[in-house]
This record gives sequence, C-alpha cells and structure tokens, in this order.
Amino acid sequence: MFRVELKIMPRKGILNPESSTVTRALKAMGYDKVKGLEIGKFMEFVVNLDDVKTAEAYVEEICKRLLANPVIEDYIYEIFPLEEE
Amino acid sequence: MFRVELKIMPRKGILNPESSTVTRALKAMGYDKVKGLEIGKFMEFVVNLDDVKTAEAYVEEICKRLLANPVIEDYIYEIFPLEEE
Amino acid sequence: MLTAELKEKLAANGLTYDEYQRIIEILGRKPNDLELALYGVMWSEHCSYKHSKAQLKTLPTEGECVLQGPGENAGIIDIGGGMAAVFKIESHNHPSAIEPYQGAATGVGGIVRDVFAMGARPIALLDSLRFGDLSDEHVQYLFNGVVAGIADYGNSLGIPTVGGETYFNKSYQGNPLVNAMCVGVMPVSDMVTASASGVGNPVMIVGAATGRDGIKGASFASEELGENSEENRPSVQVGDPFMEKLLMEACLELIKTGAVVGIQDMGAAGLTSSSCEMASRAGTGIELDVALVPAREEGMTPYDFMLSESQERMLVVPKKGREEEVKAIFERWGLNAVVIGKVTDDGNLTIKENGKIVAQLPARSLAHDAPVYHPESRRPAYLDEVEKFDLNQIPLPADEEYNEILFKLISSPNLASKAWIYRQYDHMVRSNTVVLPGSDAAVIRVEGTDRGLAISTDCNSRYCYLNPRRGTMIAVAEAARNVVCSGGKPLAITDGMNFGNPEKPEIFYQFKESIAGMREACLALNTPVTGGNVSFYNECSGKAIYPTPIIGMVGVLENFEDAVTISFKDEGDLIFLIGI
Amino acid sequence: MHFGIIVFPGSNCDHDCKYAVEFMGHTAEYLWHADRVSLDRFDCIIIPGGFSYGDYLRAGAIARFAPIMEEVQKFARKGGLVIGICNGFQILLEAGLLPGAMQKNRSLKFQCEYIYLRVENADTPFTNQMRKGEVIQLPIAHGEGNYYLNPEEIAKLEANGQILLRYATPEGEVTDEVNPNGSISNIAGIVNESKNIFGLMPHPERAVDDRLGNGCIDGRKIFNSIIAYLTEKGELPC
Ligand SMILES: Nc1ncnc2c1ncn2[C@@H]1O[C@H](COP(=O)(O)OP(=O)(O)O)[C@@H](O)[C@H]1O
Repeated sequence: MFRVELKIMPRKGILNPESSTVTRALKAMGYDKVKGLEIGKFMEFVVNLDDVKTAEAYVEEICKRLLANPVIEDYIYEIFPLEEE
Repeated sequence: MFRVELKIMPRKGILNPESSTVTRALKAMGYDKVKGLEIGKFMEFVVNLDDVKTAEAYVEEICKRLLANPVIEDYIYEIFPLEEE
Repeated sequence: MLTAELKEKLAANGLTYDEYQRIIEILGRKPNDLELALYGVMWSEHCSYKHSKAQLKTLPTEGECVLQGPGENAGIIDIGGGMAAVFKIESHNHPSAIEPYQGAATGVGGIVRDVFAMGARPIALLDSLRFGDLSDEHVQYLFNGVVAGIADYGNSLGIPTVGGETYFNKSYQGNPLVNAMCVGVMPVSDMVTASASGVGNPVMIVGAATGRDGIKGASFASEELGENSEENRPSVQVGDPFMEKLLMEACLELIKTGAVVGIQDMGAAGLTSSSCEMASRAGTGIELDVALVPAREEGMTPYDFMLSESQERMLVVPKKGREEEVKAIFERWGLNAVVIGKVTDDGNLTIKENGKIVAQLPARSLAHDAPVYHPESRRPAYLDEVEKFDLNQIPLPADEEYNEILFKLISSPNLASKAWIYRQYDHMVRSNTVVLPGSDAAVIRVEGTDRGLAISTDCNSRYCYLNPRRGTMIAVAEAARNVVCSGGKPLAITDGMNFGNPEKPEIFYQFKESIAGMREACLALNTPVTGGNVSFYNECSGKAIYPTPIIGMVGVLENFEDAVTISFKDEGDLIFLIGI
Repeated sequence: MHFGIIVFPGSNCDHDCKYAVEFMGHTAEYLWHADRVSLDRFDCIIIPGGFSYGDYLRAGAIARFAPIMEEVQKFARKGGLVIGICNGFQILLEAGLLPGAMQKNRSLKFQCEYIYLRVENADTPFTNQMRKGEVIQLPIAHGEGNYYLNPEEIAKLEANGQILLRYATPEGEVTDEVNPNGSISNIAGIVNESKNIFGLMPHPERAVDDRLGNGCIDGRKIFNSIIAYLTEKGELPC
C-alpha cells in the first residue's frame, strides 16, 4: 500500500483567472505582500498495490486519464510506502 | 521573502462532493485500488516580508480571513526562505 | 525563387507561393517575418473565407427588416417598436476537440462579445452540438466538457441559454461541432459599428491583459485534425467569464455615452484582425504601439502581441478627447482601458514597438483583399449509391415488434430528452424567458415592450449528407416551423456552415449545393441571411463530418403572451395533423 | 416599500430582483458594492444571485469584504430586513451573518429547474403569508447549493425555528430523492436567530410574473410576507 500526494497546477503561461482574482481581492483587503499566487488542486489517496513500480504506473495512468487535464495542467506526485495495519 | 505552500483540505468527517464523485468515477473506469481519496486546494505564493515570524502571522491571517473557510476546510502550510536575487 | 528556407516559412504561415507573390506585389517589396505572419493569419481560411466568399455572395442578404447584413460583428434586424435584434452564430469546433471545456466556454465568450460590440444587450444563447457515438468514452468526455463549458460561461455572464440542439452520429467521432448563437436587443438608435473612422481618434484596448494564449489559433482552425493534434495545439485559450461579464457591462455603459466611434471584439487573430478590419471598413489606417498593450507575461514580442488570442478583450475607437471618460467607466468595473494608437489617413496598419516601426501593411489588403478561390466541385460518388436506396425495400415490422422498436427509438440519445443538458444552463436569468427549453423554439420577451422573439437552431445533417441542397432547405424549413409553432413570424437567419476540407472537390460540392439550397429556402420564406460562420476542415484522419449547415432563425411575436408551447393542454382537446 | 439591491462585480440577478420588486408594485434601487452609504432609507436589502467575483475561491468568499457589506451588517444589527438569494445566501454564510457553509452540488453540476419546498416556519418576516407545512414551487439555478452545518448546530437551528424552507416532494415529503444538491437535512433556506436575515438558494424573484417560464408565482408569497411584515410594523426599521 502506498499513500499518494498529488499536486495539479495550471500550466505556466496559461491564464488562471482564479489566481488573478484572488490576488486582486487580497490587494483590495490590504494584503499587498503576496506575490505570484498560483491556485491548483491537491489530492491525497492510498493505492492498494504492493509494488512501488506498479503503484507509480497506476498513479500515472489515472492522472493522465482522469485526475489531471494535461492540456492545461501540470501534475506532480509523491508516493510514500504505508505500513499495513 | 518567503515561499509559501498552502494546502486547504475538506474537514474530516464532512462529505466532500468532489472527492466522492471522483472516487466513483475511478471505480467506474476500473480503478478500484484507490482508497480514501480527498480533494482539496493547493496554493503557492511568495510573501514579501523579511522576518519568518511576521510572515507566519501574515499567512495565518489571510488563511483565516479569506483563503480557507473554517466551517468546512482545514489548512496547513509550509514556509520556505527564499534567496533574494 | 522558392528556396528551402522560404518554403518552410510559407508552410509555417499557411501561405502558398502564389499568395506570397501577391503579397510582394501589394507591398512592392518583400514582407518581413512579422508581416508575413500577419498575412498568414488574415489570409487563413478562418479569417478570410477565401474558399467560401464567392458562394456566400449568392445568399439573399437584404430584406425589409435587415438593418445590418453580413460583414459586421453580427447582423441586425428591425423587430418593430423601435427595437432591433442583433444575432449571430459561431463555431468553436477545433478548440473544443482539443479542450472541450475551455473550447466551448471561449466559443460562448466570443459570440457574446460580437453581439454587445454592436451596442446590444445579449438576452439569449443557443448551442448547437454534434458528437460521435455516445457510448464511446472519449465522446462522453467531450460531451461532458462541452456542456459544462457552455454552462459555466453562459451562467456566469447572466445570459440565459434557452435552446439549441444535440445530435450524435459517428461522422463527428473525432471532430465534434460546437456552434453557439447569441441574440441581443437594443433600441434601433443605439447601433454602433466596428469601423475606425475619424482620423486622429485614439485607438484603445480594453479588458483583459494580453498573454500568449492561442497564438495562431486562426491557422489552427483552418487545418484538419490529425492523430497528433493534441501535441500541435497552440497554447489553449482559457476563458474568464467573470472578466467578460465586467467587460460586457462596461462596454454597454460606454456605448450609451455616445463617446464611441467604433468597437470590435478580439477573436481569431486578436489585435491583428480587429485593427485592420476596423480600419479597412472605414477606409482609414491604424497606427499602434505594442509596447503600450497591457501584457500578462514578460518578454512578449510584437508577433506575440499581434497574434495572441487572449480572451475578453475589445478594441475601441472613441471620439478624440473622450479617452478619460472611457478610462473612468472601465476603471469603475476594475478593467484596463489603454490608448495604444490612433486612426490615420494612410490606409495602413502600422505596428510599432517602442516607437519603432516593425510592420506596415495596407489594412485593406489584410482584411478584405485576401485571394478568393473558386475551388473545383465534383459530385461525390457516394450520392449515386445512397440515391439507389429504396424505402420500399425496408420490410415492415411484425405486429409484436412495434413496442420493442418504439423503446429502441425513444432510448436513442438523438430522440431522448435533452434535459440533462439544458438543466445545466441557467435558462431563466434576466426574467424574460417565456418558453423554456424543451419546446420547439425558445421565446424570449423583449423587455420593456410587449414583443417577444422566437429563436431556434436546426439542421438534420443526415439529410444534408444524403442531399446537401434539399437537406439545407429542410433545415431552413424546420427552423421556420419551430419559430411558427411557438407563435413567431420568421424574420431572418444566421448560418453556421460546418464542412470538411473545401479543397476536396466532393466536399466543395456539398458546400455549394448547401448554399444553393439555403438561398432557395430563404428566398421562398423571405428570411434573409444576416450573417454567419463557415468552419471548414472538419475532418479527422481524412474523413469528413456530415455536411452540417446549422440554421439559426429569429422570429418576432407582436405580443409575447401569444407564445405557444408543445404540450397537450387539456383533456378533450382535439388533435389535428396538418401539412402534407 | 423601498428595496435596496446590492450589485457586486459578477452579480446577475440584480436585474431580476428589481424587476420582481417593481412588478409587485414597490420601488427598488441598485447599490454599488464599493460605496459606503447608509442604508437607513431602505425597508429591505436584497443581496442578489449571480457569480460575484466569478465565484472564484469559494462562492461569496470575496464579496463579503466589499465596503457595502459593513453597512449591511449595521442595517441588520438595527433589525433591518436582509434577504440573500442564491449567491446572496452564499455571501451571507461567508460573512458569518448566517451559520454554515456551501459546497458544490453533489452532482458537481449546475442545476436550473423548478423544485418544491416545504415551509417549515411561517412565523417570520419572510414567510408570514404562508402556512407551516405548505408546499410551494420555485426555480433553483446554482452549482453550489449543498448546505453544510454540523449536526449540533443544525439541532439548534431546528429548535429555534430558523429553518424556513426544505426541498420536498409536491406532497410535502422531505426525501433524499428530491434533494437537488445534497444539502444537509434538505435545507433550502434559513434565518438568523433574530429572524431578520434570510438566506435561500431558490429564486423567488423569478416566480412573480405568471407570463414567464412555467407560470409559477409562488415567489410572490415571500415578497408579500416581507411587505406585510413591514406594513404591520408601520415604521421604518431604523
Ligand atoms: N444543446 C442544447 N442546449 C439547449 N437546449 C437544447 C440542447 N439540445 C436540445 N435542447 C432543447 O431540447 C429540446 C429538444 O431538442 P431536440 O431533441 O434537438 O429537438 P427537436 O424536437 O427539434 O429535434 C428543444 O427545446 C431544444 O431547445
């Protein structure tokens, strides 16, 4: 079993209206020390597989097929072995 | 200057519609090895402050006031010093 | 001489050697790289209509009600009571094939800008969709994404999406069609056009900052989709409906002040097409400095600025001296409004970077003097095959089979209820929707009057495949029937022509025949064509879609309370079958 | 009666609210989010639906910081009537003027349709022209109407009669099948403890003119309640 932490962020150069709107809102509230805000998604889950290689391929596949949209998003993940209880 | 990585996750025990829908979708596609999927937000930004204590207080404040909604979300962040160029 | 280097350059810009020669003739010199790129996009099929122009000219575009025919951002008709309706349909097929959500969303954004650029408040959206076989996983992905993209963009703008149509057929498997139609209304006196008249008037860019989004999207739209289209895509345009809502409100407010001479949305080929078209229409020139354009990214070149397809931007030519008024309105809505140049009398599009000229071309040659082609047309062989088909050869089902057949029919996605789609669209916002989706034509009240508009989009592309001319006539007739059945008097149409590669004689035959059918039907029904859109190269791995000429028709009801819905009303009511 | 309707960047039912108020024979005026003006001259404030700030981050999260919201708080503290519809409800939640939070619909899709609601408390300024247990029909149009509040606080709301509307069948049964968005306990509308701030997801302003849509006019009952309450009180709230 492995625990996976997955970050999905908008690709560099692609418009991220959420980030720019939140940045403007922060500024309007007086928080002008925040720069370069990027907003994306974070996912955590467990994959029930025994072997790290297989787990990696599995995660890669579900990222590509469902979780991330490679046309406009980049993703990066870390895989941690999990003690069986 | 500090770089901040902020994770905003649905609170434990609260049914998160995104997490459950994506879990179902994965299962329907035959990916039944994924367990306990939780979907939240990831934010990255720089705070232009000199002192780590001040930066922490600053991040804490914008999380509380705007970035997270404590009724349904928990947040956790890491602060990394950033080399000035 | 066609050196290898030149050949590569021309290919990269989608230009032929003949077209290159013609450019040299126009300029009296060789174009530099930027200039060549500008011709490349402006003379692309998507911007120039070089393969369709001659045919489109044969359509009836005049009539009692027509206030503005083809050639502007959108067509305008008189709907009585001092009011005008502005409407147009536009395709976003290629972007939607690559990124369904953003492709469809930005398609809605573009057509909405076209309508409010004429001074009208958009009051209704319709979407005409075509996908492959719905049991296919990728088709489901496209379908879900497209509907969600239209929903999120239209809903956020607060414009009701009140109708449309949806068909599934294998011919659209790798090449879905996403056509969006927008209708707006305004007092006739509020009309503005997209021309840059008045030498010395400032030229302003308003709305979003410019990034490297969708650079060369226009040329991309003029290519067939292939196996590796996903790799070759230009950086995808992402829509920001929030920005567009603000832009719409600010532009409508601005137009009311009377400070505007001309305004145009930045769609395909962005700053290039808007500036040269506005100048060309007015017979003037425009001079602008790209260094003044608000940029979203660092290090952008004049090429990037001129070809960017960043969304939610408009080019505005206000009266000289009223720049501050423009800025004040946009500032209140939190938007950019920046003077980037001025109207000149030399007929040129002059592009500067920090004061230094980097390109200078006759505006008219870019916008309106692209080559016109008369492609070869040949009757496709398949037509002989399908025409041999004899309906009488189909055996009648046995008595006990009828139920099963009925179930099969009503469970087909083409006949099933489309509520799953339109439930995702806010079809009531603005409190004018008289007839909700799910009926024949949608009916929208023209606020402040008793009038209503009945609007429908229609096309049965299977008919058009079997007989392009007759199929298109049927599409016009179906739209008219839907409008009439809802209580409206058909007034005019906009057309969304979706076809394969026009350089193939069989495809061009379909196109030509379809136009001929539309002409005939529109003349017969007295519903002139006020504008439209042509989308060619809808092919995937060499196979073309069914010819799909979508008809968007607008009709008027003197009193919106006379609108009729499709449901049976009361027990005991008589049922008639009329027609032949 | 004179209604104030707040306009945020991205509001889009401001227009519908004005139309409904005027249709009901009263007057309304738009109020710009960035202005800090006293609301004392209004009888009721409407926070309309739409997509303020594009619904970016969370629906209503950014709008709550608008300068006019301080005035809304002052107005409400003095007992003034405030009604937040759809995005307006979301803003009231984010501002802490009402308890709880909104999540995305469990379908993860925007939903626009007519639904039925059961009136849970008819003894408030917003529901006094209806009967407890009465079923009314209104349209919804939202993507984030999945209301959440922890069970203890839900119990408190219930005990205080703060739950005004629940999604129900046409017969008035509260079932999961007719819950359009996954809202906890089928909640569609709630009031604050002093019962002068009302938030609801359905759109009463889209159901006043019988010539539109399916002809439903149950939205009038909510406006009539507000008007009856204000008339009876016989004085301006402040
Ligand atoms: N993509 C769509 N968007 C909005 N409404 C749609 C869409 N597709 C279908 N509809 C609506 O569903 C109803 C039935 O559509 P359809 O089955 O295509 O109609 P028709 O009976 O004209 O063949 C119509 O009222 C139409 O407006």
